[in-house]
Amino acid sequence: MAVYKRGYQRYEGPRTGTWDRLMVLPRFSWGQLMSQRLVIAVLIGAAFWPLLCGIFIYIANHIELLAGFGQGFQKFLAVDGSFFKTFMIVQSTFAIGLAAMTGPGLIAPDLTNNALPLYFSRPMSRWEYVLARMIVLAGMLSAITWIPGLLIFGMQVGMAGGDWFSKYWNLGLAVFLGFAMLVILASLVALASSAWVKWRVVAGALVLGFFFVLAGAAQMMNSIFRDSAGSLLNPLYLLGRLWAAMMGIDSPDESEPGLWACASALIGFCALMIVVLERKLRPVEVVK
Amino acid sequence: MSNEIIFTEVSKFYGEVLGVNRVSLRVPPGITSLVGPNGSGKTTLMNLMCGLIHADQGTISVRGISPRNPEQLMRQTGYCTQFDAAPRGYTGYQFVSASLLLHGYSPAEADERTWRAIDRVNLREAAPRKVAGYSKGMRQRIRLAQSIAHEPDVLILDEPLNGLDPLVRAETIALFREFAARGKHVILSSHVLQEVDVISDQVILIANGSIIAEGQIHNVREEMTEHPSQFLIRCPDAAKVAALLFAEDHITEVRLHADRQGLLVLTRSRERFSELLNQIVLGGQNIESIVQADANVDSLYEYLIGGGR
Amino acid sequence: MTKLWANQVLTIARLEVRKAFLSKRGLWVYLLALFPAVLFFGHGIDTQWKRKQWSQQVTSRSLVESVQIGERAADVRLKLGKPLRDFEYRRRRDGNDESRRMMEYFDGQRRYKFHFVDDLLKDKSDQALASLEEDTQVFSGMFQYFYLRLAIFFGCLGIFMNLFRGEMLDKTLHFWFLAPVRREVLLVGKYLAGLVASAIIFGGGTMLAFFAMLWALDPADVQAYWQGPGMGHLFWYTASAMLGCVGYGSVFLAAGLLLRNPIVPASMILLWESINGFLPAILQKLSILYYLQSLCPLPAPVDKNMPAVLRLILAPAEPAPAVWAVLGLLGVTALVLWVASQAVRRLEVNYSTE
Amino acid sequence: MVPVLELDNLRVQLGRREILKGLSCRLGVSEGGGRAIGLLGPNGAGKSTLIQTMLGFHAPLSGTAKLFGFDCHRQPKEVRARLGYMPENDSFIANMTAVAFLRMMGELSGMPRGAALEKAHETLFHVGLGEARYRQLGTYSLGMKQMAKLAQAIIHGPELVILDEPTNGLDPAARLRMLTLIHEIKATHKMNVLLCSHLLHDVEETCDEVLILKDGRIVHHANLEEERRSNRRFVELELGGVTTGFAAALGTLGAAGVDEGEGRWRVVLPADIEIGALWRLAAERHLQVRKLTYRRDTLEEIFLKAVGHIRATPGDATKPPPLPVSPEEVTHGRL
Repeated sequence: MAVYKRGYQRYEGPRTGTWDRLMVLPRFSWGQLMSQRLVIAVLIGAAFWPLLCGIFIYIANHIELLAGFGQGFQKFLAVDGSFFKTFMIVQSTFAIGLAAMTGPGLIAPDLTNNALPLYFSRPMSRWEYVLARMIVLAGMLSAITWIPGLLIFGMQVGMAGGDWFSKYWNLGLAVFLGFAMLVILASLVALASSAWVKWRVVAGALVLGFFFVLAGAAQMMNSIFRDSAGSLLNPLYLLGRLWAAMMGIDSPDESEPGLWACASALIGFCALMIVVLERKLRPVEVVK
Repeated sequence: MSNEIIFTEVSKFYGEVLGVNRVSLRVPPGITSLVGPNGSGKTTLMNLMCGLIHADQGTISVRGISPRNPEQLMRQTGYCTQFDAAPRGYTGYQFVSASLLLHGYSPAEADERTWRAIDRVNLREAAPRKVAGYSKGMRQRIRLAQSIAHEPDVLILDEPLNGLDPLVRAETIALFREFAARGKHVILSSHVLQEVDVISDQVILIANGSIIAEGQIHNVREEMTEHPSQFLIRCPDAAKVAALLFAEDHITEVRLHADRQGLLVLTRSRERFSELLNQIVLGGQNIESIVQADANVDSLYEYLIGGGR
Repeated sequence: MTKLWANQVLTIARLEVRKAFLSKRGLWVYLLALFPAVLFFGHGIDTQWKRKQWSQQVTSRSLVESVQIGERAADVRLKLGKPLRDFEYRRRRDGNDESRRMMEYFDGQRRYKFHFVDDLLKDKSDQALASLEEDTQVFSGMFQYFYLRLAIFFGCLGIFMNLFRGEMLDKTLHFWFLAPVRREVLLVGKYLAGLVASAIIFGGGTMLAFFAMLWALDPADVQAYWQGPGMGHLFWYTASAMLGCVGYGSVFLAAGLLLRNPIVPASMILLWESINGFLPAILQKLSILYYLQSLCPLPAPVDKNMPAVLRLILAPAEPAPAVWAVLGLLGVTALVLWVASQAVRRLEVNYSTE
Repeated sequence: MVPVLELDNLRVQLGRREILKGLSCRLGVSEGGGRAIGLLGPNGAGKSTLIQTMLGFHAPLSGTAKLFGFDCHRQPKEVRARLGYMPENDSFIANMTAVAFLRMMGELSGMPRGAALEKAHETLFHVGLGEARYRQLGTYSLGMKQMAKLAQAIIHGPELVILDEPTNGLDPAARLRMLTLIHEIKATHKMNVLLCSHLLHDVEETCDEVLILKDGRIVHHANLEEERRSNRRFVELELGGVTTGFAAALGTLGAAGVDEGEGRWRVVLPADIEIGALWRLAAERHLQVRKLTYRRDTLEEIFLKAVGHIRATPGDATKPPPLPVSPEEVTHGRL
């Protein structure tokens, strides 16, 4: 009878490449996030509005169902730029809510119990860590933004046929790019606020603050200066302007800030978030 | 005004978690060590003594003053806690002088006392730096300075030697001895048992929230008769010596060391065992070394708390 | 005995005030408090710069008012001469492209804007370059909507929550509990520190904003304003800001002692006070904001982009007389502080993880 | 043979203060098998800073630090792929179970998913967390968290395991388990160990060589076997019974003895006297011999000499020992 001394053996096997290692954190975080009831609730909640729009598109493409209604109603049914813009605006509030709820929960546990040295004593740079966390958030947010967006766009193209597509093909691109901008900005804000404020709950409030309090401050600036330069501080306004431009919807009157100003303000916000992450995400707190 | 610290039937639960359960103690002045595994209730007892937490039932009196009255209690008590943090942004100097100002000392006297306390733990050059930048050992020492700055009669220290390197540890022990010599209470918790054995006048063994043994190490040992004393002998011809030992009735167990050069002997009476050894040596056997394996607190701890051999 | 307590309260207050004022973490409170002052100051500079620029090209008022809707852009330009700003752009409005043009003129006091669509004057608008009456309205709106609800609310939340809850999370509360100080004395000392810090920051912020509003206006109007209601306005604005700190301060101090999570009480109070206007009268009296707003000299202008349907059911209760407002506030504060003192006596140092 | 760690005039500055002021040494040169290096020094000597510089957390002001020949600052990925790090303070993820935590850490170190899962269980059994491996780390006691930290440092079988104060704050039972584990890592699993601790007793039990730092400089680098010259002539004795006149009796044998109180004696035997003579002396005076051992320079004495607080370790002097080393002596020397 052979007695095996099977205890701990040193691991000598092959090592995985950088890309596989990068996907480790997302895999574990998604698993954890999906187990939270609140996250599932928000995801389901965020599915209603695309569903509604889908039904709207279905009706818009089958006019005969509405024989009884008058001509006026017909015009209201047009599936065009402004339809997709309203769709994106409503979905973005869900996206921001989800980012505020799940984003801080990603970095805060690593900061409160000082787990960063464990990550950075492994062959993983700080930016790979941030990228991995971004992938987690981007994955979650895309599930409720450009994925349903492209779905209903595809549905509309399927039903309305080739000529609609040739006229409005830029809407599909606008939905994808527009939401991509929102997802990147929301992820950066969520990660930066949880790196800045170690408490998860306050970081969530900070994310909501960033989007809504800034809007209030911008509006106040406009009323005091009696012009509209203040809107450059309002992230949702900036996104709205870029979406509208991409979709070819009417641009506002002359006193609103130009398109390039809006784009550069957005890039400014993203740069600010990256600077906060660079300063705050250190394996060891160096006290001067 | 009695000068003892008295616990009567004190118990404390954090919700469901057991802190201490029905503890009754009388602690005379001098150095007392609270020894027990992590989570046995050492810190709970100390927090109860200083009023940081309140007992669910039972009464506590520290030299006649109840912990519910921090104004008088903390004038005569200093507590060097296990908590690492100083208030945000404080430097070492501010950490000590702020608490002295709260005592009502004039700024001049507070300053003079602060520097005296800081010199006691020789942190003079680190005093102007922020406590947040201190290493673990230096934080330990600045906390010690804060707890002795107002010359308390009762000094309570939670794992004071944890994180200190040898030279600072020796100084700290000397400080405790000096306090105890002046008739004050020094109550410290620790599980670096080599020190506790050397410095404490009496020991309180605590496990799972209740007191197991209390008193002088040696007489606690005497009171526990059921565990025999244990000796480790090194001798060239172990087998022969073992045979000689078995002849005596007070020897309960002898175990041969792997290298056949050593014996582990359990005996019920230390005196008769020593005399026996003398005869064996006079009889021509050469015994190179003999060490009592369980005199210090380590083994006491093992017996009482570790479940014994 | 009370002399010792007083001494201890002052010592605690001095220690904590230094921390409240200088702590890096408290920086955003300054930002909140000084944001309106900075804006008004900027506005002042902007108007002065514009007045200097535009006064080189003054066209007489009668001439400007003689322009009628429908005139061609070239004719207007011929009549009025070179405009301050002549700006052409294209606008797409429901499908078709329009060429737009905008011209601005200045008559020394007011600025006139002419909007041309396809070269025909579509509409005229004019605005005073700087008018005290308008600015005071904007100030009152800013004070009641931004300052009371957001700045003072979140500022006090940050400062007063930090006094106990912050110390618990930093694991430093034991430093205070191990000092020979009664718990109530500690509470009063810390509350005083929070009060001094927030009152100075927000009272000062209000005054700064008030002066920043006035400095660029035309001196004669300002002088008349000072003779008239000016001084009273300044006093009541500052008083309501400071009383706001007193009220909100005590509420958040108590919340910091009783609850683990500061965001829950904050969002509840914020929600309660934002729907305040729509509640029945007696319920409206149950909020600190109501007393503060009734102290403000000018009623706040209703938010212009609030949807019409909401504006219908907005029924702000009749503001309470100033004396009642102050007494009501101090009464609420005393009650809340008493509850806090009971809580601080029972407070235990237990830094277990959240 | 490539040394485990090679420092070449390494200087590191944190904020305005220069912590490491030019360290040069070669550590852990060994033919095969694991080598345990002890890193010692008084508080604030720069131990943790040195470890963090090796991990690439701080950029050196000048000079280089090489691990297995790789530069810690310029090639952090290669260096970190070869080491496991157990930080000093509490460091865990509260809402993860031990198995999930270890699996993630293993995969982050480059192990494929299947292997990481196997090793996670294997390592947890090895460190004694077998039955608690499905519980969340937030519910672990201090000792169990230290074991979990050690587990994540060895799961991917690194060539060097860096342990920063592994036994700090552990009660005796947990400390014993930790020391046996460290010994096993070096001996059976052939992994090098860098142990940074201020508990000299632990370093003495596990390390082959010791590097002593003080104020950012290397004051001593020693191979423990050589340093600890067991001086056959130096004996420690504890007697029961009346010991008056025992010193004089020792004098007759030509041995010098010092009474340390409570029956504890320190004796230096002249070359020709055997240990048996002491027994006979004690037996004649009906004294009980409670303790009789050869006295070695404990690491504490080596440490105190290295940091310059005592002139020489007792074992050093060939002449009879100067006043024996006792806490009082150290204190006076210090103040």
